[in-house]
Amino acid sequence: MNPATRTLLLTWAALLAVLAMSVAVALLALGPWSIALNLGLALLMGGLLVANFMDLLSAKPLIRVFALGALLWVFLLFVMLPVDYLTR
Amino acid sequence: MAEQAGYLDTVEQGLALHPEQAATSAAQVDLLFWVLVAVCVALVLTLFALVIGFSVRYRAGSRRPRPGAIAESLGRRIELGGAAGLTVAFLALFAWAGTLYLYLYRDPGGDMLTVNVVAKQWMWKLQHPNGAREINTLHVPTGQRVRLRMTSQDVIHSFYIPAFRLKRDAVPRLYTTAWFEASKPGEYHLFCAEYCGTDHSRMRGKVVVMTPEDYAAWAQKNGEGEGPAQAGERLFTAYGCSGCHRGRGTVPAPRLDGVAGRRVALAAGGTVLADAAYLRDSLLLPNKHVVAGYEPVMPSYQGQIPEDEILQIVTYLQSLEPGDWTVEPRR
Amino acid sequence: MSDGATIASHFEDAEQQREAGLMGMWLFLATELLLFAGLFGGFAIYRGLHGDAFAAAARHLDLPLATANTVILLTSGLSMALAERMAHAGAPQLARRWIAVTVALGASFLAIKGYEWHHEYSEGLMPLLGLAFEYDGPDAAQAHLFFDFYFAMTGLHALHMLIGLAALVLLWMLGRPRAGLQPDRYIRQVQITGMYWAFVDVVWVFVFTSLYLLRS
Amino acid sequence: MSEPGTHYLNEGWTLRSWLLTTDHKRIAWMYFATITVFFFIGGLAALLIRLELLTPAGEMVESDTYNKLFSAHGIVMVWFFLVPSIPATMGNFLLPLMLGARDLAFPKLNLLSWYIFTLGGLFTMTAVIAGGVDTGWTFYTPYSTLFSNSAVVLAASGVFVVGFSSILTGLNFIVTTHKMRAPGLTWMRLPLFCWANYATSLIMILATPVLSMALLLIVLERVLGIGIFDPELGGDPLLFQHLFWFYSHPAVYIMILPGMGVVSEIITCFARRPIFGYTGMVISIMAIALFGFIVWGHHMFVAGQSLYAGILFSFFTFLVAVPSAIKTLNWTATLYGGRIRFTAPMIYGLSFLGLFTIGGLTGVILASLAVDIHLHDTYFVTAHFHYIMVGGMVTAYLGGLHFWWPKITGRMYSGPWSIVAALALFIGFNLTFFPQFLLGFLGMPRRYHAYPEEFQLLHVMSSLGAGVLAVGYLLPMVYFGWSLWRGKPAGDNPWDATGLEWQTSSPPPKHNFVDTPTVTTRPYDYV
Repeated sequence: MNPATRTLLLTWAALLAVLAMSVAVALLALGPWSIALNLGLALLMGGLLVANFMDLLSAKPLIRVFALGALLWVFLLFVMLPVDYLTR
Repeated sequence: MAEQAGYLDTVEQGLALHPEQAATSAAQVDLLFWVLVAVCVALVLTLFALVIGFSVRYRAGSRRPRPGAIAESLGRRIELGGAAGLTVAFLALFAWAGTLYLYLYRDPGGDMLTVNVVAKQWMWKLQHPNGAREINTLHVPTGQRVRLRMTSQDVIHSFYIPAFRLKRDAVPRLYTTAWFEASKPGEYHLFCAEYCGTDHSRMRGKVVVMTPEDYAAWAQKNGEGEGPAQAGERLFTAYGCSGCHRGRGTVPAPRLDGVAGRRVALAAGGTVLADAAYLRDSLLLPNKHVVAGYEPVMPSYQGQIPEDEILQIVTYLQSLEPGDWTVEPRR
Repeated sequence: MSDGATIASHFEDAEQQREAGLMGMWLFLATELLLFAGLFGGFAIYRGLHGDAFAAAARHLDLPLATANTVILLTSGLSMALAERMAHAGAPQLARRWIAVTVALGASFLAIKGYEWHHEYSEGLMPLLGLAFEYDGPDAAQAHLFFDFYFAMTGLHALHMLIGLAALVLLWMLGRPRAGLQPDRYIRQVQITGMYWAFVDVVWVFVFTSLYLLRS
Repeated sequence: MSEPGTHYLNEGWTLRSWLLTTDHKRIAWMYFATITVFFFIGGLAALLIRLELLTPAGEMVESDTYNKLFSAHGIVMVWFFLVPSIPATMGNFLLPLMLGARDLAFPKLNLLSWYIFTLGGLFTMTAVIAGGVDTGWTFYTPYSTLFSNSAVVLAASGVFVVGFSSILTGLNFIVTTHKMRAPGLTWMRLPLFCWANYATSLIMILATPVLSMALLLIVLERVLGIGIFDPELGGDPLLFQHLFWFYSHPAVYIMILPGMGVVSEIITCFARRPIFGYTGMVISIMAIALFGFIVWGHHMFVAGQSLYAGILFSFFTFLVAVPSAIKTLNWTATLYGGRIRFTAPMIYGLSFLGLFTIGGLTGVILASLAVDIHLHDTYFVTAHFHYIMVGGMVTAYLGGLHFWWPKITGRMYSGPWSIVAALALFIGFNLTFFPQFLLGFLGMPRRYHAYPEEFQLLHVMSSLGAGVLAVGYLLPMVYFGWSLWRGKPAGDNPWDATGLEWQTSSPPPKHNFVDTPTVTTRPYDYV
């Protein structure tokens, strides 16, 4: 099998495995731990999709900078927005 | 329209170049304001002087010799120096403004005259601790700290007394507080400062600052016998709260005397401070913070109690000391 | 530009044009990301304010069906990535076949999603258009908020799916064997659509996690 | 390819050759025409507002009408004039020219942006005709969702739609700047106008979608009945304000950064000096774009936001003032040792410098938390942001128009009249808005249709100033019109300016350059 195709299949398998873990974590109901783990696993799945199905890993550096930049802006929103609610 | 009797209470006031200072906070805010203005004027004048000076000196027709370009290293030093100087100046101003903001906006606690304020389109409904009710007019004494506890029953409004340099939004679902100490008897404007619909510009009234003696006489005359705390106690029974929380009802419920102002342990783990917002949430969203050891069985009173009555119940609960209730509720 | 030249007249060469297209798509997806970030930010705040109510409401959703749907969508991500690979490898007809698979998977995702919505509708859990909201748990008002987010998030995601499916069907039609097919242009189109499709997958992963999995 | 004497304007005369054009220069003209219409619609609303405020009792129009007037003024001016003003017109026209490119990277997308813009405008105009909208341009919940009886859905949809136009423009500009630069045109040789539009574009694509989402939720709440901002359900009214200002504060920089770019070009050209501290200017442009995103909470100091969030947002606000101040310093230092010519563009440029500084420094006063308690939602705020938006942005817009008019049309306009117009703008503006600082400090709240009598004198002064200001806006329409018809040919480079756009003919040929230019020097190579 072509190595590129193999990467894709492996990514897919990894995605399904992470999905299974994520659902298991949710069903185990670990309280706040579940939330943290589920969010972490979702980030992992999103990362796998972006890296391999959107070809970010093989993209030019500038594109990677853009992707990171977009993430940084989401981060700005998600950090600054709760400041009000957590200290209100 | 009978309810709008106090509508458009207005204050006659001539043109002034400086707003009245009628509360202790006013002078503090003004000092900072004028220092800021002085800094800004100095910077603007410097800039204008430079621009005009250069414009005249180096106008196209002038024969004055032109200096060479400013060396890049010197230019950078000018920029960095300017940036550093401004940053330091700005941070100093920030520190001053921030400290004063916390002082003015943080509830100082202690014994204060607490006035409940409910905003609605387009009027201010106020109630004093002795029960006196007012619409669009607020009577307060000098020399005593007054706390406003505000909410809104429809849209966002903003309670603004320019002479006190005081403004705070009244927000539906939230309790906001503001405090002041009036210092100069007289009548002052009360405005709604947050746009709230058709008659926003007519949602204004006045604040009447009186000497303590005059205020006492006024309060005596206008008190309705039943203050918000007493009204809250009556409502507490009328809405059936006391059945579970105070009597020996069929359902276990936490006792509430002295709960206000303390930290409450929650069924979900952790604690929460039983402030006004918590007490209000407990009424409307009873399952948001279930108290440790109890079941989430209390029904929500959402939409069934008007905002001013909720405030009265909250005032009542806050007036209780531990042990005020002699009958134990069922555990 | 219709005279058969594959390079638009304002570009210097094909490389420049390809990179410009890719960069444009990434920027567009950055915009899309921020669009969803607004919605997720709101959800996160309310999840914090009304945690128990939201968790209880989440348990009213159909987790097995949604998990199956997630598997379908992730698989469609794979088939689309394979389509891209085939297009790059100079096999547009194979690419077309994988695109067809992707369309089928995407359509079944939407069908299942539609069934789920219908189920919620018949349970009285659809607080839209003045329908009665019949929720049997505690904190019905906050559950109402949860279902508001549920329909806003899944609805907006489904809309993106529809746009993606339309683009895929168009690609499938464009790619049919004929004289005028421009291979490098077709590769660009497949690649850009593939990125969009994978992005819709990413969004779903977060929709799924936020709505279905945060149940305790 | 093109005959001598042909250029983008006379390539075709049919309506079709305009409406289906993908030439960035023609699309810029289409934007010019559309936003000028919107500017005068917004200006008409402003005129009625100022007339109404001549008397304190609010006798001229009903309060509902007044509320709809200031809402229309805000919505039209912000989204249909200020946001697109410089980028969509001069940016569209000049960016490819300055980069030495034949067009933007995505010409069809560029045309699509204009159609989307016009569609959004039609929505909003329909809202105005269908009874108007009375929420203010801020659409605060729960007033906009649960209480307003006006055409909120149409107006919010219009703004939602128009957002995509600015997103697509931003995307196009970023890709063009990255991919279409002429040989030798490195990043540190880019004119500051390009940098400013680049930074603006970043803000457009990163902030606009968040506003789109907030508005979409309002529309969904009104149409479908979902209740995300409904306090009765436990919704938080402040959440909307957070999402709204996450866009709308950076949007202030969408509106001012391009103006800074224009002024940098003008001041260097007429002072005959290279810009002072080019690197510092670039850094401060990018710093403003980044820090602009983390100061939004300063619109909410009295709104019930947590005090500590307020402190944090105030801190960043003070910091974001520093790069703006550096820019002012650098423009001033650029004048040092120059050979300054006082043409109309230069007068606009210097007016910008003064008015923007006043606007910026009053912003620092408003960022000072304790003082903002008093000044928030008063005319002080109104005056402050008009100094930035009108004194800054509109002045820069007109300055840029006067600067590049010869390039765009190939013709000159009347020198003396243009100087009169520029001075009328500066004087009229200050007469209109300076009294409003006093009004605000005295306690006059914004958005008041009727007001206590003691404020009348200052309101009358402000309204009279608006008359002078109107002259400053109308005069250019006259002599620009005259210039199109009878103006003297301008020549390729009437100001003797640097920059690639001045190296091609005026007006430029369809593909901008006969031969792709090569760049070998830093920008602003004057003297």
